[in-house]
Amino acid sequence: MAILIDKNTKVLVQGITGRSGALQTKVMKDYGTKIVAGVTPGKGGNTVEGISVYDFVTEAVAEHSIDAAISFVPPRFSKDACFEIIQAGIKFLVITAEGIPDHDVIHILAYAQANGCTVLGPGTAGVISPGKCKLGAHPPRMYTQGSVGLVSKSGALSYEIGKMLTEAGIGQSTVLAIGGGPIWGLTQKEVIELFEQDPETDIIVLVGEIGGTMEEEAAEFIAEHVTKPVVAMIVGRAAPKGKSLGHAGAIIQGNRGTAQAKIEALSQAGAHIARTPQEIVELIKHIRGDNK
Amino acid sequence: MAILIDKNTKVLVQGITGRSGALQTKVMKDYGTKIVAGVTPGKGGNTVEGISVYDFVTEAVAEHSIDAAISFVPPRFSKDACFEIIQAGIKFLVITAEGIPDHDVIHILAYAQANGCTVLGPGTAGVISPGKCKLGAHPPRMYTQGSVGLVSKSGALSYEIGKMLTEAGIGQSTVLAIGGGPIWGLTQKEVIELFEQDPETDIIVLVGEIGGTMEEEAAEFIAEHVTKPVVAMIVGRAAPKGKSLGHAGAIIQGNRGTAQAKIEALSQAGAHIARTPQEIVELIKHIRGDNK
Amino acid sequence: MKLFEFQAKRIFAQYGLPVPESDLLLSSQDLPELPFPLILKAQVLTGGRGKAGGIKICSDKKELGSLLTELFNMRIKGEPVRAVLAEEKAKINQEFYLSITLQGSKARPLIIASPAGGMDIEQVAAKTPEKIIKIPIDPLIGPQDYQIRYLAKRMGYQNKTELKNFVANLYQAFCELDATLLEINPLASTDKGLVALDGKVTLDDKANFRQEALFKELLAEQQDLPGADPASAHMSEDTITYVPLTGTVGLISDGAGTGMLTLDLIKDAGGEAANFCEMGGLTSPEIMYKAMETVLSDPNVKSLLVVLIGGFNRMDEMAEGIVKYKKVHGLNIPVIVRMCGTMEEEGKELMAQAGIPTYDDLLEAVGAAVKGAEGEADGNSN
Amino acid sequence: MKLFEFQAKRIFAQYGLPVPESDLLLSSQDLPELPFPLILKAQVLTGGRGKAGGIKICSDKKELGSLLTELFNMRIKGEPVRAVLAEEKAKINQEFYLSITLQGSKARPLIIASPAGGMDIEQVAAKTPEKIIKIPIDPLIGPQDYQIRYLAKRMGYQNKTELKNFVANLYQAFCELDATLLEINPLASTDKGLVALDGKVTLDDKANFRQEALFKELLAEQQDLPGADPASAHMSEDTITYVPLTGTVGLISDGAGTGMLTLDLIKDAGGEAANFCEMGGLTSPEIMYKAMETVLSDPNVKSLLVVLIGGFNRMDEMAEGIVKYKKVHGLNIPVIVRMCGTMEEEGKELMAQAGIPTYDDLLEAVGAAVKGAEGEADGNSN
Repeated sequence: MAILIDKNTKVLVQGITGRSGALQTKVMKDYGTKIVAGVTPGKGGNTVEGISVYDFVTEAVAEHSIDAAISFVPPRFSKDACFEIIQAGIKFLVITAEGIPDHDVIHILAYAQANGCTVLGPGTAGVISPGKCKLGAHPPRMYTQGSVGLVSKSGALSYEIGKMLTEAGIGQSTVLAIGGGPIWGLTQKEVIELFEQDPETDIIVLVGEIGGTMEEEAAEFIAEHVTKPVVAMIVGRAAPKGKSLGHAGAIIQGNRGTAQAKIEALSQAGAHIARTPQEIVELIKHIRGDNK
Repeated sequence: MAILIDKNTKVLVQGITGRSGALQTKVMKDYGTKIVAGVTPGKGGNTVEGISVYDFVTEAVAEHSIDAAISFVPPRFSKDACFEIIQAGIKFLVITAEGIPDHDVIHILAYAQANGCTVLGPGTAGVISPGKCKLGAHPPRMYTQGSVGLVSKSGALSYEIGKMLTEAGIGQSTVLAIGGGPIWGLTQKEVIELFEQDPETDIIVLVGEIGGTMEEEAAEFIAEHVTKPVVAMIVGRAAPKGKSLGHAGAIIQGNRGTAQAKIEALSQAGAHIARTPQEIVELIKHIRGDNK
Repeated sequence: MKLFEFQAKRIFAQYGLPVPESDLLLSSQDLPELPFPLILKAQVLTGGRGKAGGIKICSDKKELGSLLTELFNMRIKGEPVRAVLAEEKAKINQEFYLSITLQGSKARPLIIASPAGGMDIEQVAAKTPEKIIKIPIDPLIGPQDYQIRYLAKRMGYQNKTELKNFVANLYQAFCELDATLLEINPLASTDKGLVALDGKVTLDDKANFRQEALFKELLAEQQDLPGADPASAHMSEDTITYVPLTGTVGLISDGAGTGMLTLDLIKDAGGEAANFCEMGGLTSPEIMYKAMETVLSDPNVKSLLVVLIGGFNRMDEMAEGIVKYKKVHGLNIPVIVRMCGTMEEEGKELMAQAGIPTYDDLLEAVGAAVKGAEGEADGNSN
Repeated sequence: MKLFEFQAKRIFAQYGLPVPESDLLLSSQDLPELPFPLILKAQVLTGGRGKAGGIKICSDKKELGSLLTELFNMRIKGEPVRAVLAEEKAKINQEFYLSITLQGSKARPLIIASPAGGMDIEQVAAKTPEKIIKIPIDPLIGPQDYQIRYLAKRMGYQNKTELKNFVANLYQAFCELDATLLEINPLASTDKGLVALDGKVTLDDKANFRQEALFKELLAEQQDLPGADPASAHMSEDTITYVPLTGTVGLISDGAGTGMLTLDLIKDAGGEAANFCEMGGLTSPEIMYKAMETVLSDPNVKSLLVVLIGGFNRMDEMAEGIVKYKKVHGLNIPVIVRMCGTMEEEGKELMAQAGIPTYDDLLEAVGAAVKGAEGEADGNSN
């Protein structure tokens, strides 16, 4: 299987009757994701795209075997909703909501960890293993099956790079956006670890951003544990220092956190550094010897 | 290795400078238990029986590799002390204190479970794998190495039966008392599961007591999952109904919980029923064919 | 510690849980301040009060005296009626059952609820288990909103916000009071919302060190009621469990399990125990001494069997307690001491010095004690 | 939301954390009620105030006017001084550092403390990291006693009970207020015990839905100070991030990452962005419309680049917002829209109907926008 999900992953959609939840459910289902149940409180007994809707996760779990859940619940209800997923024993949870209070996020993540549940997000666009399964918003046409593993913080950026790779004929094993932060379930480092162990991945692409120290932590891990080639790009080279550009993770902090610091750390860790998406494509081709 | 502990288990003693902690530390050490560190707040820098004492578990963990801890901390401090053990990442914890408030016990056990720490107790006499290691109060001379796995609630009863087995020339793989309850970390069922999987155990002895439903739950498990011969004895046949004899677990509850109900459940599950310790010895000999 | 209904309801009210207006009556002459009709409820600690006739409806002042007299003369499962709670009559739309307890083998608080509350809840559980809703709570995070919404759905109660606050308050009380049981049966749905029509509360004696003021106050209040049993006047500060029985062999053990085993063996040997006295697994000379005082103060005890097998418990300390008792009180009946385990040699030497023989084998000791009680003493009786 | 020191200290006091007596002065003419000597502290939201000279000691009334005038005329890291806190002078035995923050990559609250608090804490951290104590807290159980005892040992503070209560209260405030940072530097040890001599508090705007009353009150109070910036007068209710920059290419994106990538590509193409405007990953026609209003109200913007790549975000909705803006305001400069992803066909059709061309390739779109800003528009400018 690909990392985290595969063709046979049975999925529950939480908040399936909402506008976004319903649309994304259709796209995921059309893509081949095995969505077996949906949950929206008060909407039990309905169906969405032919999928049974339940009032409670426990009710869905009683009727279906479920491997993973994706939550489209609004931020103010996220904590309760995620606890419901975790307490129902589901072991992989994708949280799409942005704007969940930080204190709720740390409780969700601590409780997930205590119960052996892997969390992608919050604020994540999700994960796609092209040709197999997608859990989230990744637009299907931007991806094609292959062996490049791609991880970024930002969802849009993972679409952007996926699109360029696909247009250049470079397929992907799995593409993940871990979310905008400032607090994460799966981190870049952990996803790279999954890619390193994944037999379907031969090259790892890390798309980082200025702010925070996650790329530096990933670099440390790469230096010590990663044998596969890593191509890394840091966006925000042109960003003015000291300005917060979007998510709170993107605040430049001291020396660490700058584009320069991250690029240096990754370069020293042995990653191939790309300045632009085009350079990612070129470096992958170079690594593969396509240009020789 | 035996279940839970073996010759190489490195042990921390929490509350090592107290009267009971110090005495038991000496007995355990003399028995061959590898006690590598002790903790008593404010006593850091001292030694007990040649063992270094630290103020904090984290300080001990920083200096030593530690597999298991035994806590001699008084009940009112148990919760904090156990959280300290669990947060230090120690994965097996024996809690000897009796009289810890129930709410503290459920917090300790929930937090241990969340962190992958196995708890024996509270109110346990501990565990001994004769000839290898002992963590707790089991008097060494009452045991001898062999292949009978023995589990009881009560500590004294586990000594009593161990003594009779030893006097009859029947050795033990491991002897555990899970504690008087009313709330337990490891349950009889879970210990039986460990014995079933333990290559060093060939006969399982379950010593139960009236009250609660733990023996019935063990019986269900035995019926479905246990292939090794089980010899079971329930004490309290002569106890008057409706009287609380000692720990709260020993309150006769409806039909379940009586000696008769437990004996029937275990008998139907295929266990050999002994009425007295002598009968345990005889049944074991019979199962082994010693009497043939 | 179990609380009376009136105590439980006062605590409920303190936690924002609605209860009916009520007056506590301490004798059949007491007059309630509340207007009639009233429900008169016998205050006892045992359950099954309703079925035993301990609840009366009193429609006017005329019947009050005779009803109160009847209630105060009643014994419910052997327990005298200590007070009567006179309560306004609620207009009930539906009776629910709601409780929070601790689930031992799962080590979790458990919320139990039912849309079919009332006196027959045990039959409901036995015959229609689908009407019993059990919700295990993770103590690390407490009850979650979704769990209460689920409870509301299964109970068929519409006002989720009210139920949520009710359960949240009940759970807070459960935690803050170190309760092991909070039970409301029936929990009435009325036009004014949920009302706790009854209340059972059990508090954890083991938490006395941090609940001292509260526990003391509640216990004192129980003692101040007419007909108090002085023996229960204070929280036990040691680990001794003492249960009087009907035979002649006094029994002291340092573990409940061994104690029960010994009871079985005494019976098998044709004897009968006069009591069950268990000292706990980590005891002291003082507790040993006190246990002997307790057991030997019973004139029915014709021989004393002390079953000691030391793990945490030290035999030298046990011997110290026994020897001290002998010095202070002397020993007038056969005393059979089985002693082995931690510090056994030291203990046995102290016993030998004091002229008290010891046994090693449990069956032998039991045999000696049973014989001793029959007058064929081979223990010492100096 | 960041709080001023005087707001932070009021909150500390509400949580039982001792702070010095103080008066808030709103102009250089204000007189404190407290007796001299006093510490005068410039109230700004930025750090590094002490090193910038924003704290003065005022020994008597004579110097007060000139010191206040100096402080009120000061700018600290570009920020005007909005008020001055006049505070009693504490007798300090030792200065500690204490804070609670959220550790993003570990997803844990983190207590940071040091026995070497004060203005040089950053140097302490850099040069003597062993003097910085970091204690991660499990949010499921909060700080434990042993952790505070460890803190006390490492800080060298004797009164463990006081420290324990202090940290417990601080942690309670941290949780109840949805704080992301509570910092006390210095935390003074005085003869009367611990006193918070400074206070930095950052609250989580994302928690506004449950902290509305508090956040509103704190914000209003900040606005009522002299020299308020009206732009910060209300909590943002949408997900738009808008940062004005110095170039000429207006930029709107539906993701921070893509926005920053586009900034880089604009620079690589020889242009410069006039702003950074990011709408978040799940937006709406209204937000798209508002983003255009915001960016196009800047007269420096010579061309507008809208970079959209829809995941959760729907291109039909984005087109709706853009088209509506065109209908209401018209488009007077080149507007380059790169649109792809979810509901792309529907979106592109709406755009085509409105006569606004769309791009698929990001580099092409960036090139067009940079050229457009230089006057070589190939976007539309109707």
